[in-house]
Amino acid sequence: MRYTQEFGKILNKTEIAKGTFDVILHSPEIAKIAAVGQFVNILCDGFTLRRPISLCGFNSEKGILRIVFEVRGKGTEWMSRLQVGDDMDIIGPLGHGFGLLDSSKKAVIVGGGVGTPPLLPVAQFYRENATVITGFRNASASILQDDFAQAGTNYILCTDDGSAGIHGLTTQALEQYLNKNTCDIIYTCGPKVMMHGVARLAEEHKINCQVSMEERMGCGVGACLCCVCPTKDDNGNHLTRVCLNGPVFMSTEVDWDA
Amino acid sequence: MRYTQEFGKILNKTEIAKGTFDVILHSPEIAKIAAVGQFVNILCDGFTLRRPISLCGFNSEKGILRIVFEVRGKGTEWMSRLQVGDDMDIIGPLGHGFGLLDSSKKAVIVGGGVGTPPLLPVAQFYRENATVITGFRNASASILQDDFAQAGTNYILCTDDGSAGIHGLTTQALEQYLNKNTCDIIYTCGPKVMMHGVARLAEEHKINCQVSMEERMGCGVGACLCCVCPTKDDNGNHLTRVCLNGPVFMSTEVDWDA
Amino acid sequence: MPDMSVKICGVSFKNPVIAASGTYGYGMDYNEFYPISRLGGISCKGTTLVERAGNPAPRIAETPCGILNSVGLQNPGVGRFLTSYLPRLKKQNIVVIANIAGNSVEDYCKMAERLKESQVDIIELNISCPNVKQGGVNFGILPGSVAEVTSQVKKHSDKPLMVKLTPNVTSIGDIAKAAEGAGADALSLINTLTGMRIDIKTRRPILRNNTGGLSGSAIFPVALRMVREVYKCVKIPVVGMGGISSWEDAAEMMIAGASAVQVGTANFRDPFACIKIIEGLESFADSLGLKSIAELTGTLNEW
Amino acid sequence: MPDMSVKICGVSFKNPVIAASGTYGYGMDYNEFYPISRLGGISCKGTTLVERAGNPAPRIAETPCGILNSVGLQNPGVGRFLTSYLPRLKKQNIVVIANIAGNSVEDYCKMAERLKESQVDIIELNISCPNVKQGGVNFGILPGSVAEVTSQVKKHSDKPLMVKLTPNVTSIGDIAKAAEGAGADALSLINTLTGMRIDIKTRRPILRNNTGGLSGSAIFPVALRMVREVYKCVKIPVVGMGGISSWEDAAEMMIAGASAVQVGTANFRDPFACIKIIEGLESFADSLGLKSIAELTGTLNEW
Ligand SMILES: Cc1cc2nc3c(=O)[nH]c(=O)nc-3n(C[C@H](O)[C@H](O)[C@H](O)COP(=O)(O)OP(=O)(O)OC[C@H]3O[C@@H](n4cnc5c(N)ncnc54)[C@H](O)[C@@H]3O)c2cc1C
Ligand SMILES: Cc1cc2nc3c(=O)[nH]c(=O)nc-3n(C[C@H](O)[C@H](O)[C@H](O)COP(=O)(O)OP(=O)(O)OC[C@H]3O[C@@H](n4cnc5c(N)ncnc54)[C@H](O)[C@@H]3O)c2cc1C
Ligand SMILES: Cc1cc2nc3c(=O)[nH]c(=O)nc-3n(C[C@H](O)[C@H](O)[C@H](O)COP(=O)(O)O)c2cc1C
Ligand SMILES: Cc1cc2nc3c(=O)[nH]c(=O)nc-3n(C[C@H](O)[C@H](O)[C@H](O)COP(=O)(O)O)c2cc1C
Ligand code: FES
Ligand code: FES
Repeated sequence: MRYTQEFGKILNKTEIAKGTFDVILHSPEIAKIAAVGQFVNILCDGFTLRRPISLCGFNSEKGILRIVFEVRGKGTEWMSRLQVGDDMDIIGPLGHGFGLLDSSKKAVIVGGGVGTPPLLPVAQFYRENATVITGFRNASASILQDDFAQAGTNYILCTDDGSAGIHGLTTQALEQYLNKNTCDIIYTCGPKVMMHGVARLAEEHKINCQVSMEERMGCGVGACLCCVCPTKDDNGNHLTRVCLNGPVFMSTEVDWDA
Repeated sequence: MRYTQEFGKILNKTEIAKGTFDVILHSPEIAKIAAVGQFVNILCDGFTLRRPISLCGFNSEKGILRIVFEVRGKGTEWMSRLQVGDDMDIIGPLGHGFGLLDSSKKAVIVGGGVGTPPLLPVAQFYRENATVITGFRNASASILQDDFAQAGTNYILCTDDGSAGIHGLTTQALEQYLNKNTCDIIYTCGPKVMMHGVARLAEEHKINCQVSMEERMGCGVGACLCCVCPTKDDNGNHLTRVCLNGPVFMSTEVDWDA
Repeated sequence: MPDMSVKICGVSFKNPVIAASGTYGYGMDYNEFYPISRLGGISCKGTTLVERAGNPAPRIAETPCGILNSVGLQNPGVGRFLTSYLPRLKKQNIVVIANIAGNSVEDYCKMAERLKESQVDIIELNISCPNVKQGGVNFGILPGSVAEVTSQVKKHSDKPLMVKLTPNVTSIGDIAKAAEGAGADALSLINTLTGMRIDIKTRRPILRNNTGGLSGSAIFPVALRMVREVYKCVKIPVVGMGGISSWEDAAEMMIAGASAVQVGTANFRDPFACIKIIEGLESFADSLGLKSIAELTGTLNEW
Repeated sequence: MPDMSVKICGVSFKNPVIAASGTYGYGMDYNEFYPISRLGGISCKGTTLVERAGNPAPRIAETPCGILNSVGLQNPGVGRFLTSYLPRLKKQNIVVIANIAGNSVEDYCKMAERLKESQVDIIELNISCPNVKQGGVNFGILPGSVAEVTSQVKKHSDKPLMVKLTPNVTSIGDIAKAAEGAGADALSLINTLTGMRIDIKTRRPILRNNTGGLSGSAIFPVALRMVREVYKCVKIPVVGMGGISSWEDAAEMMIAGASAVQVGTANFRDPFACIKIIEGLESFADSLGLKSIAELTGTLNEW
């Protein structure tokens, strides 16, 4: 049994930026077998579909999961109203997460907005060998910078309006970085245009790149074929399930132009 | 504007019998114009239709309403989970309530189960001139007896299993009462078979009788014609709206055999 | 602020929100919540030549995100409609749509005659009521009979004619084209989808009529698709309804092709639903910088 | 405890709860939650002669109490179904229904030929998929074409044939009778109702395919009514589906006339939905003192 349905009790909840919540759940069964880059599917009262949210952290010994989500619509709004002590009905761990090299390798991690949370465990794995480039609308929307610092990473903050860190896009920062440095692998999660830009740069510099894709989901476990993403390989083009075969893909697998 | 929509804050909530709740709401606009025998229509989260619940009491000066309801299905179950401090979205006051004579007249009041609450204000009006006969499944299901006592009424409790008061039906108690006493008016609310029985006895004894009918409702204000009850008058048979023309009808108006 | 008025077959509505037939009576009940003159219009309870008692209760059952009703056209008949209800309603300064039903083409024509020179602004031909045995929905399911009743009523009427379509058909587009071809001035849709609920304790249908019409947000996606389909195959204006309960729903409906919307079941949950929808549409149009709400109609950009 | 098994066109099911086609893949995904051998059966994802890519994403949108999907029959083709998926599934000791779709009568017949002598227990003829351009639902909307494809497939098949009906028709009874007359051994219904949702910010349909099929509890009352209607006009067994999400819904469906039920969308919300429905039905049958769950079928007492 690879999947578990569990009522995760909320142990802690913090609004880390306006409309963005950092939640710690007691969810021992899922935490036991979770892997970096996987996600859980959360039941919201009154809705037919669960909401997929990435794991921003997990501790199998303590039996806890950490998720960070932004209120985008009615489901996440409902989630944001839950309180410490309430249960979240979740299923997980879902999907195929990030592949990790040896932690002595150099990794560059590029996150955009609320795509950043699943990258934190990756950064925590590579620690001082990780360079983390994250981008947000503005200073007050930026999240997880303390976590990246604590993990000992080299981190670069970008904002669209220059209100904190570098005034500009993560892809620009990445380009500058790659012009002066090299690395063994790139990880990215965020808006599709950003990830596409990162993928292009990775390809130019011949660096392996893993991207975490988003798609609207039905079952979350591979059964309904609702969540496909266009991919390609030697056998041609495919529509591949994000929930089962992803969310993490090699950037070269994704058919960005489809 | 005869109707108001109001968020009534719950000031107090007591489980007065297993699954039966006594709730006090701060609802000044509705309380201001409420009349005995009227009801409110309560919004339950996640449901299309509001739930009609009778006023068990109101105080226009204090701006409060009292309702007593039993958990019957999913909507009342939801209502039962609300806590002191929560708001109830209610519309009211709805319907055409009980007609009251001079309070020096003799009234007999017959309530069955959770049909009893709307009769309390009637009893409080007639006080020592009221004889209240109420019936419940058993002792632990019986409600409002203290209120009837406090109102100074002569009250008779019946239970189906004899675990409190008289072992038997309210209609039997009423029959015995009417064989020895007389009264100016009878009021009744409860299961339809019981009300029909009361109506028959009233007719035999040539006493005016008011009955409070129940029917599944849509709008609650007379617009949709969903809540009809078969009635008759000199012009023939009709299907009459319970929400607007009722819930209180003269027992002789109701076409009991339809 | 944007111009909220819309014009449908020559009739001006203050705004595109109309109370749906059968859910709003003859208007005066909701006038006890707010002045109904704030609405774009009201479609009155389906009215027949002679008084009808309707079906026995229970007439309503709740379903997931919806309701079933089997009222079955209880109404006082066109005579009392004209003498008691219409004058009171017209005093409220509101566009009045008379929703008419019948058992035969002749009935419909006689109804139309009776409404001639009345204060009614538009006739809505209800050939789609699922809750009456004879006539009603039967006219609405075949293009031929839709055309027949539409063209006959047209001949006997001096009012703009809006034909109300049932969703219980294989091809709503064919029905719409038949009504348009026969002279309909506008179309309104959808009426209810036929459904059922059962009480598992008694093993009886909850509705005394066994089946009833499904309305409410559950049917919104079906209504939206049908409005779009009809909009694409006729030139006359389309009034969209079915499950609209928020201004966002109303906006979707207009973007799909509706010139105006009707709101029914949502009134039961929130008696102020129509008012909130009008206000929401107004700020939405404003935020888009539209001069007129009518600019929204049919602006869907299909993939 | 009551006997939970049911027999449909000669095939025995452990219990009357079947996972609905397209929502449960080829079974192995949910086998990661619980042993799928606990189910009565599984109807596999709609399968075609050759592999199909399906429609582009987004393929799913949420609606009030339901969802729209426009997957469009993505599947590996009957060849890989037979070599890789079916053997793995059959190892789970479960009744397997092959849901087949095609662009032409010939396609359907070839599919049936390919499934001959396979381990498939029943063929479910999907003539009701709304998400493919050619074929698919077109076969399902006219009694004539339903009869044609049914009788042809019957000739090319050695399996019991269950015909799956679309609800997007004027008279489901006529379609059901056509299928029965042409030799169908059982009927299953309903497939999805065609619907649409629009993103009002972009003014584009949410689904990349513009429209999709509505499923989930929103459609339950329509499904129940249609199952009842069909049950009353055919003699072959009816498998009911559409919005079943609790054992109470399943019980309503059986009381209305279904010999078994399929559960689709409910699995998304609660992966254990089927298991809970089986357990709920069992205690319900027990509380009624039934010897067999099959005694529930068709016991509705209409008014
Ligand atoms: C694998 C994966 C991991 C994710 N991880 C995170 C995370 O860690 N933090 C976070 O804030 N967000 C994350 N998201 C996005 C998150 O799932 C959506 O923001 C959320 O589903 C929106 O739901 P809603 O009810 O608030 O929005 P609504 O727009 O009301 O939702 C309507 C429907 O669309 C779906 N939907 C809407 N937006 C998205 C989207 N961007 N992706 C997928 N489905 C969507 C909803 O799930 C729902 O079914 C992730 C998405 C995926 C696919
Ligand atoms: C005028 C009036 C006054 C009432 N006063 C009281 C009261 O003071 N206290 C009290 O406990 N109950 C009262 N009732 C009954 C109460 O409305 C129902 O018990 C309640 O609606 C059940 O809702 P539910 O969601 O729990 O049940 P469900 O069975 O889940 O409800 C499904 C639908 O059926 C309707 N329904 C179910 N039972 C009834 C019923 N008996 N009458 C009307 N509609 C029903 C519900 O409103 C809902 O629309 C009154 C009913 C009416 C008509
Ligand atoms: C209780 C009720 C009564 C109705 N009566 C009529 C009617 O008399 N004539 C008519 O054309 N439609 C009638 N309808 C259908 C509505 O006008 C509308 O088409 C349908 O309910 C869908 O819209 P909604 O989901 O906004 O309610 C009735 C609907 C309800 C709920
Ligand atoms: C994502 C999805 C895919 C589906 N694919 C198929 C299919 O391939 N073949 C088919 O016959 N029905 C298909 N259906 C329809 C279901 O089998 C079922 O008829 C419908 O969803 C109603 O049941 P439900 O409300 O329980 O989901 C699909 C439904 C969904 C939601
Ligand atoms: S969401 Fe069902 S296959 Fe991915
Ligand atoms: S509930 Fe609408 S008329 Fe009574």
